[in-house]
This record gives sequence, structure tokens and C-alpha cells, in this order.
Amino acid sequence: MMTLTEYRYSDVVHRCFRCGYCKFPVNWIDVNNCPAYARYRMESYSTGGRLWLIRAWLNDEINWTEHFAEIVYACVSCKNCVEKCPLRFNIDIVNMIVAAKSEMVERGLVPSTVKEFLENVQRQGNPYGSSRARRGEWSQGTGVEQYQGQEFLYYVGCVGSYDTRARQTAKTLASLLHKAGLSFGVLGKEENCDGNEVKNLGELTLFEMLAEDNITQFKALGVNKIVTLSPHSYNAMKNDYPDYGGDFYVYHYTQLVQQLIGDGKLDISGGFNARVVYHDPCFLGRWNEEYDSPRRILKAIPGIELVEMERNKAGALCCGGGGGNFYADFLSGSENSPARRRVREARATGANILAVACPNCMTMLEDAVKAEDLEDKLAVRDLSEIVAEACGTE
Amino acid sequence: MAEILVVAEHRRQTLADVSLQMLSKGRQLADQASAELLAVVIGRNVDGYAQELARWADRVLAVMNEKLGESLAEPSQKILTSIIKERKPSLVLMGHSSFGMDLAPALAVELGAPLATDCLDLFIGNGSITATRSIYNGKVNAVYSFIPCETLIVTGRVGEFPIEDWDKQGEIEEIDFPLEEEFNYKQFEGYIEQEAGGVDITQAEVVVSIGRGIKDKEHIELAQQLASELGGVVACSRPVVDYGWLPSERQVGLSGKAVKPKLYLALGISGAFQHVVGLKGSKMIVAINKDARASIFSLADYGIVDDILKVVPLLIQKIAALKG
Amino acid sequence: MDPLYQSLAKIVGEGHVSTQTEELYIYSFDLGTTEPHRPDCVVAPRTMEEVQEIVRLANRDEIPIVPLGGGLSLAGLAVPFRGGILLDLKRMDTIIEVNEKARYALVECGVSQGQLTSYLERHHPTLMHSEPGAPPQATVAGNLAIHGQGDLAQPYGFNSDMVNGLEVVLPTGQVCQFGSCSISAGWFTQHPLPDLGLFLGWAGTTGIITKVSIRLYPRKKILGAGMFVVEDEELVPEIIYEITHTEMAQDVVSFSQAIPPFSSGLHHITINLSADSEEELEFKQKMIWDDALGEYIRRGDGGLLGFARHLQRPQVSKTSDWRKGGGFEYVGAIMPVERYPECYRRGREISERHDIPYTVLGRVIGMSHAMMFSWTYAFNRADPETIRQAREALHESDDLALELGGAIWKPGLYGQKLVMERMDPNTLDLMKKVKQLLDPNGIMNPGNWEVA
Amino acid sequence: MDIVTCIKRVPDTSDADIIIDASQREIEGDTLAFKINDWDEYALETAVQLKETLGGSLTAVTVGPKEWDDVLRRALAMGADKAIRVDEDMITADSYMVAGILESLLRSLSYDLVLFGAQSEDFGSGQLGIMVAEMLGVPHVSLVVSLQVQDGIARVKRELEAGALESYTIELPAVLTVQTGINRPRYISLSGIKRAMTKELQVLSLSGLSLSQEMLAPMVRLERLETPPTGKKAEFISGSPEESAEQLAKILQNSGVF
Repeated sequence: MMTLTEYRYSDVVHRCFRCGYCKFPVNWIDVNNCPAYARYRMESYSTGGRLWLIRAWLNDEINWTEHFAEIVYACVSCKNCVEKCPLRFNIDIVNMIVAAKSEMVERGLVPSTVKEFLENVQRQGNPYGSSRARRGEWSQGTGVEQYQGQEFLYYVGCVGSYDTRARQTAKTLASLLHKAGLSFGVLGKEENCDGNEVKNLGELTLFEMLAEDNITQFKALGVNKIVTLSPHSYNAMKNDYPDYGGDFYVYHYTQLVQQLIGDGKLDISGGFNARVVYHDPCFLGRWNEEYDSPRRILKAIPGIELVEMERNKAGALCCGGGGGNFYADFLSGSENSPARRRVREARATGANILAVACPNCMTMLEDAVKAEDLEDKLAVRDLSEIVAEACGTE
Repeated sequence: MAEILVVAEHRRQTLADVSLQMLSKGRQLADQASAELLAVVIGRNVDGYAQELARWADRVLAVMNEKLGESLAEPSQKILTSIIKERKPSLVLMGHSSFGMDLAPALAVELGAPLATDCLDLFIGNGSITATRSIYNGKVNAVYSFIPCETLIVTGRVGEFPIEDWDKQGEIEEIDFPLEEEFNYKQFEGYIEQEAGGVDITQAEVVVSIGRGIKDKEHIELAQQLASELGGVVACSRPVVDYGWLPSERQVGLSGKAVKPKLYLALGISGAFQHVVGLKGSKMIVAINKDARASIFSLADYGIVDDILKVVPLLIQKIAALKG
Repeated sequence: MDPLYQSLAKIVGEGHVSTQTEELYIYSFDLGTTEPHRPDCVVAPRTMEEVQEIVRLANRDEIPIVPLGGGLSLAGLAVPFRGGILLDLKRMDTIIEVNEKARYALVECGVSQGQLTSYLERHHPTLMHSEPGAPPQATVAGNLAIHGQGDLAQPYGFNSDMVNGLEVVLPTGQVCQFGSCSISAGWFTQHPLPDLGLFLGWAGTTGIITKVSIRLYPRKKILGAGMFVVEDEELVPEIIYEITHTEMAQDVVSFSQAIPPFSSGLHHITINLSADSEEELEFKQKMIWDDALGEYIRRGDGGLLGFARHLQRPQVSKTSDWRKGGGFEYVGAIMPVERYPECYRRGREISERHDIPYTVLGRVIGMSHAMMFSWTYAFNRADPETIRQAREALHESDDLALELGGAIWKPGLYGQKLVMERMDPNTLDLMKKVKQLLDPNGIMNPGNWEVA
Repeated sequence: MDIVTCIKRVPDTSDADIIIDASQREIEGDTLAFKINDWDEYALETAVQLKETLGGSLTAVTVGPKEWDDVLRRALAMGADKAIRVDEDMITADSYMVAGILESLLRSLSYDLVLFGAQSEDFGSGQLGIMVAEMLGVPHVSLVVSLQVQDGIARVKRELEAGALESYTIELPAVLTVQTGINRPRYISLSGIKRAMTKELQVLSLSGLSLSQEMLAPMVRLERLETPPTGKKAEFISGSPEESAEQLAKILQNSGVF
């Protein structure tokens, strides 16, 4: 019945035993490390449940329903399962789920918020459906230059360009890079979606188009080095764009800022007095194994006491915002929502600052802090904002 | 200017408000242009309606036929064509209601008359008529003129023209219209009331209404909490019903219900007129919307420009705190 | 809307109950070869009170109710054979108390083995519980309901021998506590009150365990395992006797498997050791390798394959991928250790007859009073023929276990029938009376342990 | 059963600043993105579902310049077998003219059912479908929210005011205009659009249709565009979500809401 695409994993998908290792972090502290399972606590929402349901759908044992689609789309591509599954096909778990999403995309059968997300990207180049013309608005009054052959292209991404809170982060990072004397420019309203979430929502052809368009544009402008605000952009550009001929030097800003501090280009002696806990973004951590740069930055800043949550690095709990879910939003509405679990865990360390390095995590966790009524105890700050304060630019 | 003709509509023994709105506008125009205002009402038994219409109209044509039932669009088209051809009114007015939407375009084609639908306003000057319509999501108004013609047909936006009180005591002319045509190709099967789910939003003192900005059905619980805190009910705009997140009995607006609460709290509602028309009776309107340019803000008493998912949880807390 | 759904939603909240196809589908399956059966409703309570309300409702309307923990028993013990309510207990996952000095932990029924192990490691590093070989999402309480054994079985016996107290919701909705907790706040002992042990080993057919206090044991600083390999299966029972005689070993397991081929036919005896100091470790090692096993090594009957620190837990679910197929099931039987050679030979024959790479394992229980001997059969979930083969092999293994004088552990329906056919009629009759007394409407996990 | 669905392309004005250009008759279009009219998407989904259950053909039709091909491609990707574009920029036309063109085109096609969106997002006149029905001399129902077809008869429910519906049976061929919410239009993937590139898209010129000169002159003319008068403006409560929530709560309390 696979009329549209050949399901690439039909010889693998039945191999999941549903042993449940994928529900745990690296140790066994908590059975709630799969964001979807943590939220719903039904076997159907666990990774194994999802794979079994996908197989049942492909075998015509169950029909497509809105609920089924929501179960599949409740996977936010955090890769905890890939990290935990003891079996050899583990590297394909997220791929198997994305392939099922892709099948739904091809059949036109996606939940309404996913449909909106993808149509908005098709039409306006961002998931919010905001006008393309507004994409550069965040930089108004900052003096940030349009990219024209500077050393670095500063790629901001959709969330940094449109989300009110993330726009502040985008600005702060720009001022920080400026202070460090870095030669960089932005694309403003010429910037387009990076496609990372589009890919994880299963719209692979749209992703290809975005990747190809971006690569063509970057090459035409002579781009060689890219620094991204979002780990999601970083992931797509570093790992996927080369498949389409896009060979650029791609940095997540934490990697660059760490280097700039090391080179003495940023003077952080102003310090930052706080007990800080760092939340690993999935697309920097598990997807790209970058656990150290952000921590090195925090350790270097005078006045910071860096603490860790019990679930950290490869065992970190996702904020629930990956795979487009910061918009599609299948995991909110409960104290069991991963973002709310995560801020409770952060608060339990006694930290008063929850440091993030991703605009998606920022919006998810900041909302969760409010929902948990922790605003006077725990503030969510982007690493760039913490560094900027230590540099005295804020 | 010759006559101005207003087509009155009624359904299930009730004369539509929009007909009185159109009569009020027609009255103004007729007085301005020294024209006669004619109302036409069609049905099996329309005496009562005719009396009512005569308060505005100089003359009421009460067109009756035993064969006329509940569904009147097609017979009305035949009857009106005949009347209009005979009397040549310079302007035919009716409401842009489900009745008018079905009837006016067909009538215009049959008569070869120009048609402007869903108009916000009408002007007569220098012997010609211009009509104003709202386009592009209410962001632009367009002014239209018409080629010289015997009769112009206009439908007016529901709720846009206030009902003004008149007591014209116009003359009522009963006409027994012979209907030869049968309309067998289209059979009326009855009315369907939406399921009664137990919540009557029209009687609520506080209405917490959600729109597209709620983003996910999971979040409706938030609105429900806020409504409980304020002792109100949850209502919604059309997209929420279209997505299947709330039953249609909760819909406020043209195709939904009209509400008249003490407080109407519009959450993530942009303010399309089809919605707004249902909440105009509210004493106090508060809107929360991310988009500062949303048209709901031109109607609201108070506005907050922000994400409802951020503000509403806090609002619930604050209200609870103030209540002690 | 379904009235059952509505009643249950009132008890647990809408998010924790489902009558939708997707949940009914997933919860219809056991992970082994048992045919699926759909429940009418899946519900995940958070508190004992919610369980109580659900059970009262089920009992009033005579709706079957099937409790589920980690769902890893594999023998179809939590399959809703008669439909009804599937009760997923994993949300009840609070570790209520760890009493370090009295060495016990009081947990809710949904607490997983992994969660407890990890909690103890972080907060009570000198204590451990007897964690079974199942994946870490297996629950502590579920394991008691099937008389499980863990990695302290060798010195201390079955996990169900380690219970200090129980809280149970009876099929009629009353809540009972057993042990010292029934007369005081302390959950430190089950004995010496009159014995009411009506729930352990009953696979959820007599009530729903909602809280359990289990014993904890000393956890030493250094953990390690040695592996001793012999070719002759006849030697395994006496080697185990020698090892257990030293009283130095924790877990002692002998296994043999077809994969990888170079070690097929060999018997690997793993011996877990723990110590608080290098001296203690050295002493224990010497006792085992030199005193107990030295003679076998000298004769060339067997060899030490090495000793590893930082014990890695075995990941049994890997067996599921042997036929690239996501499935395995095993028959476990409690056997005298001396039966090891026959268990191995006959089991290997069954496997080979059904084209399945053989895997057998004997875990020593309680100073080698017995062993849990398992015959494991992998299958390919996508290939019905391999499932059929595995199912046949399992039935043959049930027959074999009884033939060799063993008792089948957590038998499925086929094994239960065999056991009940052989059981002393008076005992069987008593079982029936107990069941009728506790569960007059027969709502609890029907199909399982039904005395005809 | 043969179905024709008439669709149009509209600017996405939900988040855009609409700027009236110097002529005061058009809006500035260079920053606008375009899309298929929302109502038409529901009409198409209705048609595709009917075709999936009853078989037959589905033709998507539009009247517009070359750029409008993109909405036809979407229609083809959704499940239309064939698309026809009458190549004419109708920006200064009235509904009557477009209806005339469609009438002429439809007379050359085989159809049992013609579906329109009940109105358009941009101009929102809600006239076109009914005009075409009248010109063709076939029965019509507007604002359809439910549709079943069996044995040449359509059973429809039509939306009235105040949440009520009315139901009809209507003989085919007929013209229906579809209201939003009748179904959930499927997502059109980019690869679906690419695959649809192989389907037939026919372009006709006006001269290929037999139209009288009279039909090609508008009866309704756009005089000018205006910025709508700003109504009473809300009093804005500003600050962080926390602050604005606090203020609003106090306002509600002071107004005696609680």
C-alpha cells in the first residue's frame, strides 16, 4: 500500500522489541527522558510504541487517524532513543519516524499545525506565516551590516528573526560579535528558512529546495564561513548541506565565542554573579556532540558557579521544541510537558540562571518557567546574553 | 431617482434584523434622493411582516402564494425579476446574509444588472451611486461605481447599518402572485439545529472567546480555566470550529451566535467582521493578540499585544490572587 | 461518548485514559509470541485511590481488569484476553522511603528497576536491591507478582522472599496492607503476622499491588565479574556447588549460546564479586579461582576467561535482534542445579529442531537450592513462520521443564494448564476457593490461572 | 462523475502591510506572497474526496495570468486530473465578466458538479459561483457545509445564521459554493507539486471562447482604494506579560467583572 514513497525502513521497523531503554537518560534516573512519553505516559507515545504503530499503519493493521499522526509527530527528534537503544539499528530510529512523517506528508495527512507550519514555510520562508519582508526587522537600529563578502555570514534563522524574545538574543549576539571585532554580515529579509525542522517534519522535498536555494544564495554572495544563532541551523548546514554541495565552514556561535574569549577578543572580566545551570540543546548536544564549548564559556566567566542537572549532556532531557514542535506544539498543556519537567529539574539544582544556547530552547523554557511560577527564582538566559553582560555590552 | 426597493427576508416566522438595517439605510437614501422606498416581502403569509416593514417603507408589496414554503431563494428570484422589470427601481437593497448571498447574484444575472455585495456604505451624489466595500482582510476599503443602468443591486454587510426608528405607516399592497414554475430540482429537507451541548453562550455574563491564536486544541483548557475563574463560558471564532476543536454551538459571529456579555475577552482573535458582528452587544471588550495591527483592537476597549499562551496563564493567576 | 471512557476520565483525568485505536492496539500486545487481544480501554492511574475507584467500577460492572507494569514478562501475563480495562501502573512511580538502617525501600508499584537502582546509587550508595535481568523499565512490583529473581538471587533467593510489606487493592475495591505496616507506620517486616501471602506469584489475578517494601542489601564499593568457561556440561553442577560453598559470590549464572559460533557449546559461568577493599577482593578472588576452581583449571577442564570491574548489566533485549526480528520469548523453570546438563542438551535439541540459534541459561538461586533455567527462542516479528516455530519450541520447553521435575516460572496459558493438570487436587481446590473469595466476579486478569 | 472546481489565486494578506499604490487603484505587490484562496482549497478537497469515492474526472479551472499556474499545480497535486487556465488578467474585471468567461468555458466541458469556494479572501464578493449557475441555467446552493452525492442527487447542508443549517436535495448537474470547515484540506507536499508537473495544464486565450463584447466590459468599476477609517482604538496595556496580566486583572476587578 506504499503508493507514494517506498518506506525505506520496512526491513528494520519491526526489529524494535519495545524493551524501553529509550525512555531513560544515560543512567536510569528517570523513565521520562523521551519527551513524548514523558508528556503522555502511555506506551503508544514511547519510541517503541510509535515504531510498532508505524509498522501497523504500513501493514494496514490500523488506519491513519489524527490521533495516530499526533503520536508520530509527538516525536521531536531529540535523539535520546538513538543514544539509549542497545540494538544496532538504533542509528535509524529517528530516521524511521521521520520517514513515517514523510509518508504522511506525501499523502497530505498531517496534523493541522504541521500543515500550517509547512505551508507557511513554502509561502513565507518561516513557520509563523509572518511576511518575508519582516524577517530583517530584528536588526533595525543595531547597525548590523548586510552580508557583502565579510568573513562570516551570521545566519539568524526563523526563531531568532521572528520570535519577540529570540529577537533580543539575535541582537545581543550581533552586538557581541561586533564587540569582538568580527567581520560579519546578515542576510536580513533575503534570509530564508534553514529547513532543519522541515526535514524533521518529513517534508524532504521542501527541505531539499530550501537547502539548494540557500546554498546557491550563499555561494553567489561568496560565503565561506557561517556562524549560526540556532543549533538547528548549525545542524542542517553542517551535516546536511554538504550533500547538496554546500561546503561551508559552519560554527555554532558558542564555538566561535569560546574561541573569541580564548583569543582575548572578548573581555569577560566584568563577570556574571550567579549559580548557573546549562541546558544542552539536542541539535548541539546529541546531534553534534558539542557539550564542551558552552560549558567552557561559562566556566571562564568570573562569578559563575556552574552546576549540572542530573540529566545532562547525552542524557539531557529535551525542551520539547525540536522537530518543529516549538510551533506544532504537541507536548504542551500539562505539568508533564518536557519543558516544565526540565525547568523543575533546573530549579532543583539551586541555580538561579538557566543558560541556553538555542532560541527554541529559550522560548520553550521561558514559557515553562512562567507556567511553573518560578519567575522570581529562575531566569532563562541565552549564553550570548550572559557573555554580553560579562563584557559590559549589556 | 425612482424607487429604492428593499427585499425583506424572513425565516421560521421571524423577520430578519438585517432587513430592518437595510430599510433604515434605504430610508436615508430615499429621503436624500427624494425617491420612494419600497419594501417587498414574499411568502405564504406575510401580513405581519408587512405591518412591520411599513414603519420604514412608503409602500410595502406583500407578495403571497400558497405554494411558497420555507425555502424562498428561487421563487423570490422569479417574483422579484417580474416586479423589478415592471417597476424599474434604481436601487435594490438586501442583506448580505445567507439568503442574500444565494439570491442576489442570480437575480443580477437574470436582470443583467450590476451587483455590489457585502457593502459597508452607499452614497448617492450627482445622480450616481457609489458603494464602499472592505477588501484584503479589512485592510483596504474599495469604492466602486457602476455603469449607467436601470437598476443596481446592492447587498449590505450584516450589522453594519444601524436600525433607525421610523413610523412611516406606508401603504401595504397585497399581491397574490401566480407561480407557474415548479422548483422540483431543489427540495428543501428541513432545518438542522446544532446539537445542544448544554452551554448557552448567548446568556453568559462573561465570554472568553478563542481564535486561531490558541494554536492547539490542548490549549483550550487554558481558556476554560480563565472562564471558570471569571464565572464565564468559552466561545470561539470560526477557525476553531473548522479545525474541530470546539462544537459549532460555541461559535460567535455571523454563522454562529450573537452574544451580549458584560465582558467579552477575545483571545488570539484577529477580528474578521464575520466574527465581530456577533459580539457588538458586549458591554466591555478586551482583546489579546500578538499582532498589533489586528482589527479586533479597533473594536476593543482594552488591548494587550502579546502571545495569549504567555499572558493567559498569568492572568488566571492574577485574577485568582485578587479574588483572594 | 463511551460511558466507560467517561467514568474513567472522571477518575484519572482525560489525558490518562484512552479508547482510541492506537492505544488499544499497542496495549493488546505482549512482547512475546502471545496472540494480541484488544482491551476496551486503557487507563493510567496516578494514585492508589484512583486504582481503588477503577477497581470498584470494574467490579460493579463486571469489567475485566488487567494490571500492567513494565510489560516485560513476555509470557502473555498482561494480555487482556477478555477485553476490559488495561491498567498501566507506570505513572505510580514514587520512591516513598528508603530506610538505610533497616535496609528497606518503600516504593509505589510503577517504580522501575532502573529508577530504583539509579536512586540508590545516588542517594544510598551502600545499598542495593536485587535487580532482575529484565530491561530497566521492568517494575519492582510487577517482578514480585511473578516471583522474579535478580542479581542477589544466589545469596538471598527469590525477590518475592525479600518483601517486607505490601499494599494491595483487592478486586472488590478494599485496600489491604500486609506486614508490620498493617499495625504501624513501619514497613520493615512481613513476618511474623499470620501468613496471608495471596498475591505474590499470582500474576495479578487476586489483586493489584500498589505499594511494596523490599529489602535492600549491602552494596560494596568494588563490583566485578569473572567468567569461567567449561566445555563439559556435566561439570557445571559441581562447579556451581564449589563456587557457592565459598560464600564469596553474588550472582552466579551459567549460560551457553549458539551466537557467536566460536563459543557455541561452551558453558560460561559468570561469577559476580563485590568488595569494599582491594584486599577483600583479592581474598574473594583467591577463594574462588584458587580454592574452588583451581583443580578444574589444573586439569584443563575449564579456564578463567577474565575478570572485569565496572560491571555492565547484561542487555537481554539484544537477543531480540538475533533473527533481525525484534522478538524473543523464553521458558524459565525453577530446577535443581544438578539438572543443568539435561536442561542444556534437551533445550539445544529443541532449538535446533526449530531452526533457532539456541540460548540457555541457569541462574543460581539461594545458595544453589535451585536455579532458574531458561530456554530462549528468538523470532522475527515480521515473519509469522518464525513466530510459530518459537511458540512450538516454547511449548516443548514447558513440557520438558515438567518432565525433568522442575516448576515452570511465570508460565503462560499453555504452561499454566500443564501445571494445573499436575497439581495436587486439594491444592488446586484451595486455589480456586481463594480466587473466588477474593475476586467473586472474576474480573482480575481473567484467562490467567483460571482453575476450571 | 465529472467535477469542475473553479479556483483563484490571492495575496496572503494576513501579516502583510497592505500599501495602496500611487494610482490608488492597486496595492503594492512586490513584498506579497500568494496562495490559493482558502475557500477554494476546501472546494478542491471536497471535489477530490468525491472523486476518490465515486470515480470520474476532476478539472481545476482558473482565469488569470501565467503566475496563476501555481494554484492550478496545487490543485493537480491535490488530485485534479487536468487544469485549465484562461489566460487573462482580470484585475479590473467584475465578477460578472469572470462568470461569463467561466460559463463559456464550462459549456465546452462535461460536468455533473461545479464547485466554487463560497467567497474569496481578497475581495470577498461571494458572487461568482451563483452567477455562473444562473448563466448555465443549473441549480445552485451556496455556503455548503456538508455534501453527499448518490445517483445523480446531491444532499447538501447549507449554513444559515446563528448556527442553524438547512438541508436540501438537489439534482445534478449543479453548482455549489463551499464554506470553510466542510472538511480538512490535505497538505500539498512539494514533491506532490513536482509530480503534478506532468499532468495536463491547458492554457486557453479569451479569443478561443465565444464571448460577446458586452460580456467583456465591466458593469462595476473600482474608483479608488482607501485606507479604512480607524475606529475607536483600544487602550493598550503594555509591559511584560506579567505586568499586562496584572493590570488587566485589576481593570477587570474595578469594572466589577469579579
